[in-house]
Amino acid sequence: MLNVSDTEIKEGQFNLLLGNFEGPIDLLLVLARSQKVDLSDISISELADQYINFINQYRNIHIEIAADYLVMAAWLTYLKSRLLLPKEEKIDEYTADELEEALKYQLQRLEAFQNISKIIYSRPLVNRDVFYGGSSEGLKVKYNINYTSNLYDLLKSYSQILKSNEQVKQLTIEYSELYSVDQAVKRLKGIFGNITEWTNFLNVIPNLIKANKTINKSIISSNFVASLELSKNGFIDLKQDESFGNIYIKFNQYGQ
Amino acid sequence: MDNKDIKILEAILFASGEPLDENDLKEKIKEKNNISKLLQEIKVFYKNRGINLIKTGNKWSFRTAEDLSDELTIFKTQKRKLSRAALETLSIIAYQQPITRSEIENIRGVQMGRGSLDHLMEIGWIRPSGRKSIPGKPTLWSTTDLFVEHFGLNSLSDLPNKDELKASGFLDKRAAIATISDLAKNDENLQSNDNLEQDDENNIDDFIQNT
Amino acid sequence: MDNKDIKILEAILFASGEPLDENDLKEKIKEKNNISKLLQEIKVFYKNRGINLIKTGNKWSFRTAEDLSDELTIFKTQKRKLSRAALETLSIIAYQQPITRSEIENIRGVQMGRGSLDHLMEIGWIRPSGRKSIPGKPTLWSTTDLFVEHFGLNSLSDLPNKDELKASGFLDKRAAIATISDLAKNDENLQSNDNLEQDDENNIDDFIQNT
Repeated sequence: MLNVSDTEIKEGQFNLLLGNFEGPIDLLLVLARSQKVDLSDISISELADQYINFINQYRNIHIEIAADYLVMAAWLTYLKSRLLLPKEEKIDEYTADELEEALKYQLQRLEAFQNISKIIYSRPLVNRDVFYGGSSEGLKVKYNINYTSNLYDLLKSYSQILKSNEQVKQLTIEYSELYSVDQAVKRLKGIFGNITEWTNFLNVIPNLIKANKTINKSIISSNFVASLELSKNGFIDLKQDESFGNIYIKFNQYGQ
Repeated sequence: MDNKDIKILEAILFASGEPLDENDLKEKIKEKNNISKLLQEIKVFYKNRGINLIKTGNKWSFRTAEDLSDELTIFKTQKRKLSRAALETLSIIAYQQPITRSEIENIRGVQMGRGSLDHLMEIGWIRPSGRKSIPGKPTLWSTTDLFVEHFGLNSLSDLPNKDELKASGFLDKRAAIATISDLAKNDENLQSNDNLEQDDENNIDDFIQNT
Repeated sequence: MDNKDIKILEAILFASGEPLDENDLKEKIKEKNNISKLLQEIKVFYKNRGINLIKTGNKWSFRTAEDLSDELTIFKTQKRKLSRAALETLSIIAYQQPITRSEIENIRGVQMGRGSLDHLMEIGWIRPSGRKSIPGKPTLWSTTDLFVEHFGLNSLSDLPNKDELKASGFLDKRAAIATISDLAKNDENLQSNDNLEQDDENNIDDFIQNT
């Protein structure tokens, strides 16, 4: 039904394409089928490449990709690297083989249910394929009133009440003490001269006002965004030696 | 019986529920010249059954056998939906029971039409359940077992809470147009909150409805 | 055919136009103990006709024959098609019931599209059926009698390919790639390790508990 061919990708409809999938696993399944082997025999490593290529190409055209697709890409990269490693000691609670197996199971199970849903929907459905009929003419009929309001109606009704009670009557936007990116850019530009050696990013941001975690978070995140912005413009260099490790920052003297 | 034309004629006469012109029936089958012969065959086949094929004028229809009409009364249910006002009242009672009338009015932001509660009580879905110990001792209202049964719940605690309503899509703001018509409905509702019952003008399509 | 009971059953089933409970049918005939046998006889009699007698759950009804679907499109009242998401969700619920929303999401590997569950419930094919006794007590979802009737099933055990799915282990509620979401969660934890603890401001606004 869904056919991801190269031509489709090269032509402009590509940016609508991700909308055709019901999530990352669904996309993976379609890609897996293109390997044209039994799902239990697919090459997960090849599949990982296919998926990551697809996402990368997609990203070139259409920037916003739902987070779950990206998480999957990251996970597949991780799985692939684990699969490439010689079978050594358990690094994690799962072995690479177990993860591969789990992914295959997930794909097969989803495929099974997708097939089932087609089978079910092709059954003779009332008012589509088969019909009730008849006429009570000629027989004595007595009517009893039956209230057909069902649970759906009840919940819908209650939800309406909840919604209308939540409707904001008047919107006041409060003054925010959050630290803005603009502020951070200005501030970082002001202290460039002092950062000639690699310095821990956390040491160049203003003292955290410990009383309010939200404001602290905003200071850290706006400074981080600001440093990305500045490094993109060539003012500073950033580095991180390992995942989740410390971030270091340095003034780039050759920058503008 | 292998005659597809006969099957088609039977099905169409059955599903339509009203007398159909022989010429119209002809259009539906392959051996168009056979139409009279085929209808005659069907008529004979059903002669002694509980359903007979009858010709009146140039029209054909299935109807129940005449000799049964005297002794047979069938009960049909007339389907009716609760009015929006009654449904809102019921849902508030279901979620917030036991609750007084004025508390319900408070939540709905509108005075309760006369007989709203009586009507729900008549159907058997709510019952008075004691009085609130505040001045005036107003009656408290709760739902009944019949309510739980009618709405297909195992128990009251099956009612989804707010987060679950949200997760299941009930609290979604859908298309802007839907929202606008919802608002319009609100207005309508304010104007006619005394109108308890409303006939089957629900929007759920026939696919769902006709069964 | 001289059996009056059969005539009565045929007439009632024909005239009612909707599925009738076997117990209610019993009330109308003389030889009440024969009811199953009689219905079976009628079923056989109509087996190859344009109208068939069908049993779904404990209810009987006349319906047009399945193989005439193409000839009867004039009667078609189903206006909207179900989305693929809704259809997949429905099948998962049908085969795995009772099942929670997050278990469904786990199988589909995606957060529930908005409107899926409420849409299926609006049609009347699924219903909440109790809560799972795990933390959070999430709602369990099951299919309804209307689902069984609409899809022409004798009962839920009649679902196609059920044994096959079971044998393949696909009916186990195994969180296959819980590992993926576990990883994602780990990442979150690592990122927020730098002594910025998250505020435990959970949005639980559980209406039922408040009342």
